[in-house]
Amino acid sequence: MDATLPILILAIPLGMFLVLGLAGCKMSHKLAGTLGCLGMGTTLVLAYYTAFTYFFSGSPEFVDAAGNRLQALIFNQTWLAFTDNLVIRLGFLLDPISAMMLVVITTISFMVHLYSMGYMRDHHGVYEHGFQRFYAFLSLFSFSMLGLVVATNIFQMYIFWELVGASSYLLIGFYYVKPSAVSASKKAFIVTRFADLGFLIGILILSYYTGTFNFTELTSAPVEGLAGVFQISESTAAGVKSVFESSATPVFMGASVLTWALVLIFMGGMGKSAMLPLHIWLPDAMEGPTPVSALIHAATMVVAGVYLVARLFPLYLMEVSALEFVTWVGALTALYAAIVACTQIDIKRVLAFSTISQIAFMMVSLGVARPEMHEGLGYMASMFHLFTHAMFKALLFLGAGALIHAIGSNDYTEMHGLRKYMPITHWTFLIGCLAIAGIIPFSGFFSKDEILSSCLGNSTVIYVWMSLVAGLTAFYMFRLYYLIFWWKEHKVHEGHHAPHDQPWTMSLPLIILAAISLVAGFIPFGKFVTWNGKSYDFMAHFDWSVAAVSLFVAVVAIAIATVMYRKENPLPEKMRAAMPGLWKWAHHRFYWDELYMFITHRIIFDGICRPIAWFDRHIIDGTMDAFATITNKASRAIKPLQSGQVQLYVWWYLLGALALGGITMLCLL
Amino acid sequence: MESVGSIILYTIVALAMVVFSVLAVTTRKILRAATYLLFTLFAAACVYFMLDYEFLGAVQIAVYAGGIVVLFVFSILLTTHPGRNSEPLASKSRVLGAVASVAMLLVAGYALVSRCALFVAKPALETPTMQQIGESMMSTSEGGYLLPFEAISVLLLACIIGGVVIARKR
Amino acid sequence: MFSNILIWFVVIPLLMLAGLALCRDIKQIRAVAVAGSIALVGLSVKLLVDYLAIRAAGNTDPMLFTGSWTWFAPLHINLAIGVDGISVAMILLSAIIVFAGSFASWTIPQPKAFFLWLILLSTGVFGFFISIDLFTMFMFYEVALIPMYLLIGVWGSGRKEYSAMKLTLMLMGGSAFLMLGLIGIYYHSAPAGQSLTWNILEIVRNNSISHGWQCFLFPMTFVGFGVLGAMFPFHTWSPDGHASAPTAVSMLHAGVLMKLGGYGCFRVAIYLMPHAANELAWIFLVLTGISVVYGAFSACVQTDLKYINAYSSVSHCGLVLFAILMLNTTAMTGAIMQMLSHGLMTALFFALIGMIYGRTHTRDIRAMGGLMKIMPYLSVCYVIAGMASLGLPGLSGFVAEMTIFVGSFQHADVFHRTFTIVACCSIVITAVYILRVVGKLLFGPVQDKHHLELTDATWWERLSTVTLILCVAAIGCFPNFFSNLIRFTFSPDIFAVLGMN
Amino acid sequence: MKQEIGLLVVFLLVFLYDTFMPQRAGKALPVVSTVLLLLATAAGFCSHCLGTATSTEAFAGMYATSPVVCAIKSILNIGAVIVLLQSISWSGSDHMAVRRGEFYELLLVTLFGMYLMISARHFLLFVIGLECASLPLAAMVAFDKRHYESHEAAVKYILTAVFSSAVFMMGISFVYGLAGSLYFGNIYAALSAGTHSLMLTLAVAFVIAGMGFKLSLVPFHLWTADVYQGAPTSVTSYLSVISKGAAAFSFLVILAQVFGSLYSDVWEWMLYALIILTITVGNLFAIRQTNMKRFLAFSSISQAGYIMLGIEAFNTMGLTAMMYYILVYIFSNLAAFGVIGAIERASGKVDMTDYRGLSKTNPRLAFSMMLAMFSLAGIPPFAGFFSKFFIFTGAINQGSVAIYVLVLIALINTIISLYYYLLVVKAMYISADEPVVGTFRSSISERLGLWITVGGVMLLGIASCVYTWIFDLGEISPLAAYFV
Amino acid sequence: MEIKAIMLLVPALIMFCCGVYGFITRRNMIAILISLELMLNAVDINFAVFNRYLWPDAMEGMFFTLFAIAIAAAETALAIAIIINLYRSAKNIDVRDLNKLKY
Repeated sequence: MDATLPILILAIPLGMFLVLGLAGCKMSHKLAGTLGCLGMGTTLVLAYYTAFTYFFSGSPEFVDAAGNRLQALIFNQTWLAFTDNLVIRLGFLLDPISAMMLVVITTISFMVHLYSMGYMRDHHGVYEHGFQRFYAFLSLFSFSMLGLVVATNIFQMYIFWELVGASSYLLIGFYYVKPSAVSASKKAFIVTRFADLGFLIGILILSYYTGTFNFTELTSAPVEGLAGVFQISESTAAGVKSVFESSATPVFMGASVLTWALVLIFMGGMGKSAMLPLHIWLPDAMEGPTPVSALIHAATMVVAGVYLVARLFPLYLMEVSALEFVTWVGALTALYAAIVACTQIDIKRVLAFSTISQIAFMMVSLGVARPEMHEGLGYMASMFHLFTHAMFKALLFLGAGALIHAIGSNDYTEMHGLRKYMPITHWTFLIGCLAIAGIIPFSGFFSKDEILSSCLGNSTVIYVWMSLVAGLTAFYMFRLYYLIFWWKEHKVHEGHHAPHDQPWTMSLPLIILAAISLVAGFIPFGKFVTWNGKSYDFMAHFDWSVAAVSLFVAVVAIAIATVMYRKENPLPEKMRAAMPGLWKWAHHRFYWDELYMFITHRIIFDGICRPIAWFDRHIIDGTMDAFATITNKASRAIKPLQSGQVQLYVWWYLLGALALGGITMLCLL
Repeated sequence: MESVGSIILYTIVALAMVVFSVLAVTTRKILRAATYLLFTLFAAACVYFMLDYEFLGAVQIAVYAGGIVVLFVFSILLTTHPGRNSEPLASKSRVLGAVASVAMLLVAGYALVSRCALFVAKPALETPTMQQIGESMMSTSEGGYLLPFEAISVLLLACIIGGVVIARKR
Repeated sequence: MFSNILIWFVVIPLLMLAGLALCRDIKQIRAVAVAGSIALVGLSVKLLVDYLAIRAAGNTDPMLFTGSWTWFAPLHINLAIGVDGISVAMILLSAIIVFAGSFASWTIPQPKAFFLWLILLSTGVFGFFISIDLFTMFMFYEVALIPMYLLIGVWGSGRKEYSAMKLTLMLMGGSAFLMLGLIGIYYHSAPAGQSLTWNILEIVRNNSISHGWQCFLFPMTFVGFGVLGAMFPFHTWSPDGHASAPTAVSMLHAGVLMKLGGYGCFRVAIYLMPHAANELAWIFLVLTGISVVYGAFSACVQTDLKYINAYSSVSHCGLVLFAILMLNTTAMTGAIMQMLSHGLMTALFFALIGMIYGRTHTRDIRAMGGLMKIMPYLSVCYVIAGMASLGLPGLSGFVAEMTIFVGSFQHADVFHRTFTIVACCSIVITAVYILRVVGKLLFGPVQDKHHLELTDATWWERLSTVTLILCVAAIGCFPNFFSNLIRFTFSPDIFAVLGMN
Repeated sequence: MKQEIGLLVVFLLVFLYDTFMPQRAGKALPVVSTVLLLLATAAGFCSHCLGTATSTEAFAGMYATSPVVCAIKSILNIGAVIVLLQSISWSGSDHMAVRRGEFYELLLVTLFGMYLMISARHFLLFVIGLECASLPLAAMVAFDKRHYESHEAAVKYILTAVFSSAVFMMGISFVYGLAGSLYFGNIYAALSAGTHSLMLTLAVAFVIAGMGFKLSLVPFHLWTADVYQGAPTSVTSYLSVISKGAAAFSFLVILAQVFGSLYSDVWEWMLYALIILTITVGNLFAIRQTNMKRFLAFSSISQAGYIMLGIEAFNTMGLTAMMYYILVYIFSNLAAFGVIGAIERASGKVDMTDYRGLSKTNPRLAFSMMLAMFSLAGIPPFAGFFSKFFIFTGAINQGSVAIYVLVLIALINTIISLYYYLLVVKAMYISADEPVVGTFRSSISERLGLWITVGGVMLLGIASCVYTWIFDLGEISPLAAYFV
Repeated sequence: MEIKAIMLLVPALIMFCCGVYGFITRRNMIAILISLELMLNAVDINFAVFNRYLWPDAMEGMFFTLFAIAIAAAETALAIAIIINLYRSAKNIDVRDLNKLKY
């Protein structure tokens, strides 16, 4: 495939960033917005074309004779050569997951660009301050995210990984005058940065032992023409494994070096994907403008961690313990986030915790995937859920954005009963909720069902656990839905307009996304995305019993929610009173933020930084100053020598001479 | 073996040297100190005579005893009010002085005593005649002192100039 | 002699000095400074092009443009010059920072004397980088140090007298050790019977410093240069010095002068005494490893902008020495990249801090806030500098740090790899303090209402910062160009010549 | 011999001029003496440069000269000319009218004494030279009759000087007792043949003490600061550079040509200790001084320690480095004293605190002072850097580990010295207070002196021919035969 | 019994030490000068003794003494001039009052 179009996919957003960033303040708001949308639209077309070409052209570049999908390096330019082998290249790797991600990213991004045209202005149509900057940052983010998914080597991924982190920082802190936004952006950056430290160290370890950064070399056979280029061959696996086993320190603290490397790399993923205990930044990140939350903190960037594990999946397969780690982190996070989501009153926070929970689903799915079970169904399920989740979660966020824009608050207690005022928002939001709850035939049902199937294939415990979480998901989503749109009549404050639906720029994305969420479940994902490139019919692994159970759980959960929240009633209060401890902990998100606050402020700042700064000023610098002080003291101490008394002068003179002679005499004796 | 007379003479001279120098530096009357110095200088002149350096002894008496001590006496009379003794010495300075001089005595004394070559008697020697001395003084060969002689004349001239310029009232 | 392009790097500043002496008003002074610094930038670009052309033609000499003119024949002191990729990179860096610094001190009081000392300082810097004779190198080194005293003392702020004195004395203290080391090297520069030499290339060729002497002279020279490279625990001049120095001086000092330390550590200590370097590296690795983390932690709780940046410099420069001590191609290349990167971005930082200070008259971050609204241009530049500092890809900090980390982690010894991981931790801490400043200083509500009346950057300030940002971005976007330029010096052949693995 | 004779001729001419010319012409005396001495210097220098100077001995070995000796004398002459140049304004003032001639006569005699010290190869001649070089100086110290300090300084100087010469002669008497001769050559022969007795050690110690007095080595230095402070500035500058330079060289001559064989046993370690003490104590005292003359006194003490490194090295390189150091030191110190003298004459201020803001009122003087300070501190590209570097190089050429330690100590001390030299710079350039000394115009002679010294400070190092010239002389020096 | 060299040297040394003692303890400057004379004289005796006892062949020690006496005379004359000069200005020749220049 010609490299021009793929390069353009990256270059257009980058160019747009530079143009809007450098010249943005000189152009009108409208022009900037239009330019941004046009740019993203073009990128969207190109990305669709590329993905289409990859999946459907059947070119030998992409599909081998047996119908297996291949990894294709569209281009791979050396960027920085550390050594002969360790080279950072900037390239464009096309394979099922990157093609899929191209579609997801550009779709959501375009929707958000479009949506923001309406969102980022007030009711009088006045554009917000920094509108151009907003589009510049959106373009930067799109560029970085696209670069991340098409990375040909782990270092390229790291580079773009950092860039998405930075653009996320800039966007969260978009309202930089608000202290909460500033601190949220700082928190997001630092937490992910800490996770990236693990990622970096993981990369270092991996590259030290394998001598390469390239995904193709890390995850596939070096010789083409084997059963599948994408498939990890026995020989490579043995080769990579032998590297680790023959190395001088194969084991560190009870785990093999490879396990450590993989766990550390996964740590990067945990940061970006907000897995427990590194999840704390994501709820705060909702301080950013809502379209940003939709794009970055729901649909795309936060799944980077999932994508990372999927990208290195063959390596993870070599160390099952690492995969189990992934599974349990995911499972815990899923439950935790679901419980917390049940108690939040800020609608964006609820959605944020729901996002965490859903991403945890994807993680679990990857963790339980094994090639021997349903041909690695979990991998496919995870990617499938990633896809569907991106769509319906973006939908939900954009819907929430519409609500917030209309009401001017994030708090659902300000909303209630909006269904009459904002019908489009209501219906699309409902579709989103149904999708996430896993109601047939919405997309979420299919992807979640695949995940549960693969869980069941791995371990019953996980399966039950995740089913429970799925039920909780349905519950809290409908709790949210009812509290926003039902509960009681909306009270229009005096002097305010009644809330109403938003202009087309905001409604259109909602409708499109709702449509996608409605039908995406029927995409035969197994044909396109599998862990080893071999297509299979996804209905082959569709387990109707699992589906039935999950459907049942979802319906029950929705029913409970309906009973509790459809109309104003004291039941929620009673529930809260029944379990005060749990509610309090969940409401305070199990005090993670306080714990981190304690660690950073009390331990790191007060316990390390300040003592070090004190040590530096008083001990180290004090020592240096002490040299001067001692010199001065010595100078003062010998002052009496120069007494002005000529008799003492000669006394010293004579004694000096005698000492000089006497001591030398003694030495010579 | 020396004659008894020379031994007696030696004893007197040595004693005089020691006693008068001690007195010179310990007496509280400055004029007496000058007098004791005079005696010490005489004793030194005696030593030169004992060593058969008569010319040296003569110079010692003429220059030192005759010139310098007179200079001292005049300057003492110029700078002190008659009859005023110097104040008693502070014990601290006495200790310092004692330490320095005893240290000097011990170190240098030990250095001298440890040198066996110094325990020799006087070899026989003819007293250098004035002619010898005069010839050496004006000679430029080995053992000749023309150059120092000329040099010291410059020094003395300079000291005269210096003395004059300093002592001049303005 | 003047046909050698390198000589002009010293001649041009001298001509500038002469020109300055004739100047009557500030316009002429500015004209001289700008013309001279443009000439230096042009010359260094030409040098770079020529250098690459010669290398491309297949010349593999360790040094190019070499020349040697006898100076003190009895002591075998020559004016020996020559450059390799590292020197070229450093010269380029210096020229750019001098250029930016000239614009940053556009409205300095007493401009004549100021530029006089500033140019004298740059004479020393350029002379140092072109010298391959230990004596002339040392001479230029000290020439570069002493103007600092007056520049800080006269044009500085705060506790300037104390800081200037401390800085000068500590750096001179380092050079005391250095001088002893250099003289020691001289006396072991050739096998018995041959004439001694100060020339680095000849010393390497003679390879006659015995192991014992290496172990004595290596610490001397390394510590000597290390003081200037802000090695723990000899870094304390840096916070005070930088805090008191005027803008252009901070820029030049942190941007170029501190690089003299790292450069010297390699060029003299390691290059001439590889065996001792191999053997004793661990001691200094521990120290520099501490520097890296320690500086970053200290920076976290400072409230003075310049102190923050000074401690950050301690951390970043610690990384330079750290990487140099790894003694492998990649890490050492990374060290030089880090020198370039840190030079540019820290100069940018100091320039911006100076500009902000010039407006708000405070450097206490608690007293400022929301500057982004008031002076967006400067604030954006500050964010960019911060991003470069915390290692955002696309800016110079990232490539340098990554080269260092990857290179250091290639070391076969577990000890070295462990320390690499320790050093890696600094990237998180760096993020903490950079974002802390950015958050407090630029974002948030405006703290002081008087600040609302302040203006944004003037054209010369824009020129100065844009130059630096462009360079930072150039390194960040096209690292391989710089990496290749540098790498040649550290090629395995040369390690083999030095007898290192 | 030519140089001595030339000097004596100048002395006589000045003497005659002073004695027989009318009072009015006395005003011209300073210029006349300066020019005469300059001519003598030029003549002596040329006679050397034209190649006529060879290593010769006269008076049966009592007096010796060689190219190196001629060179050091020329160096001292140059210094003396500069001192005279700088003193023209001072001695032209009215209160000096009655003793203007004497000042020049005495100065020339002391210079003659130094020549004798340098050229003497016999202890008697040496002692006469030594006294010649120090006694008239006592009179010169007392020249400023208007100030009590001048008298006090003179008394202190003469008393300690006589005490010191008594100790020195005591040492010589011991040497004589051991070696049986006062000719250097004979003593050297006797000492290299014989065993080392304790008496000899003590003798060496006394000789070193005597010379240490002239050089102001610690602990024989205590007179220095008081005398420098009390003496008229011109005399102080003369004392601090010329007298010290001559003493250093003749010290090396004695140590090499008399005690050369005792180097490693006896005096290497004595000097080792003295150098450390001298540099350190000198520096420690200098830190706290505010009187510029007193300050420079302590600075000169520590500089003497560095000069001694050249002797401690005991090799040709040390010798040449020492001579070069002396030359550079003369220029740097005289530049400083030139400024001090000019300011003192114009305003009567000699305190460092009075120098505050000098850069604003008298930028050129301040600049000269700063260069002088930089040179003394050893900052490139000024001459002091080169001289310091070479003296360290020369010292390390000796090769032992101990010498590395010594040089390291000396180097660490340079930091302290840098500190106090920078204090002066700080006072002039940095202190923000109102200037104390108003703007004034210094006289032509002072300016000329400053131009010469500052020029020297800037060029003596960079122009490598100076050092090369000295080195070439050092190579053929008769002293080289005595080095280990 | 013979008069050995040491028997003269030791009294001379004692004389020297007395001079030292006097220099350090006396307050009158003239007295200090007197002490100095003692010291110089002791040195002179030393030279003469060494010459006569150990190296009688040449007269170097004797000549040294001769010149030393002259030097001592010059020194004394100059010193007295300076002291009197001081006396004129300060009306005091107590050496401990010479303390304006110190530290």
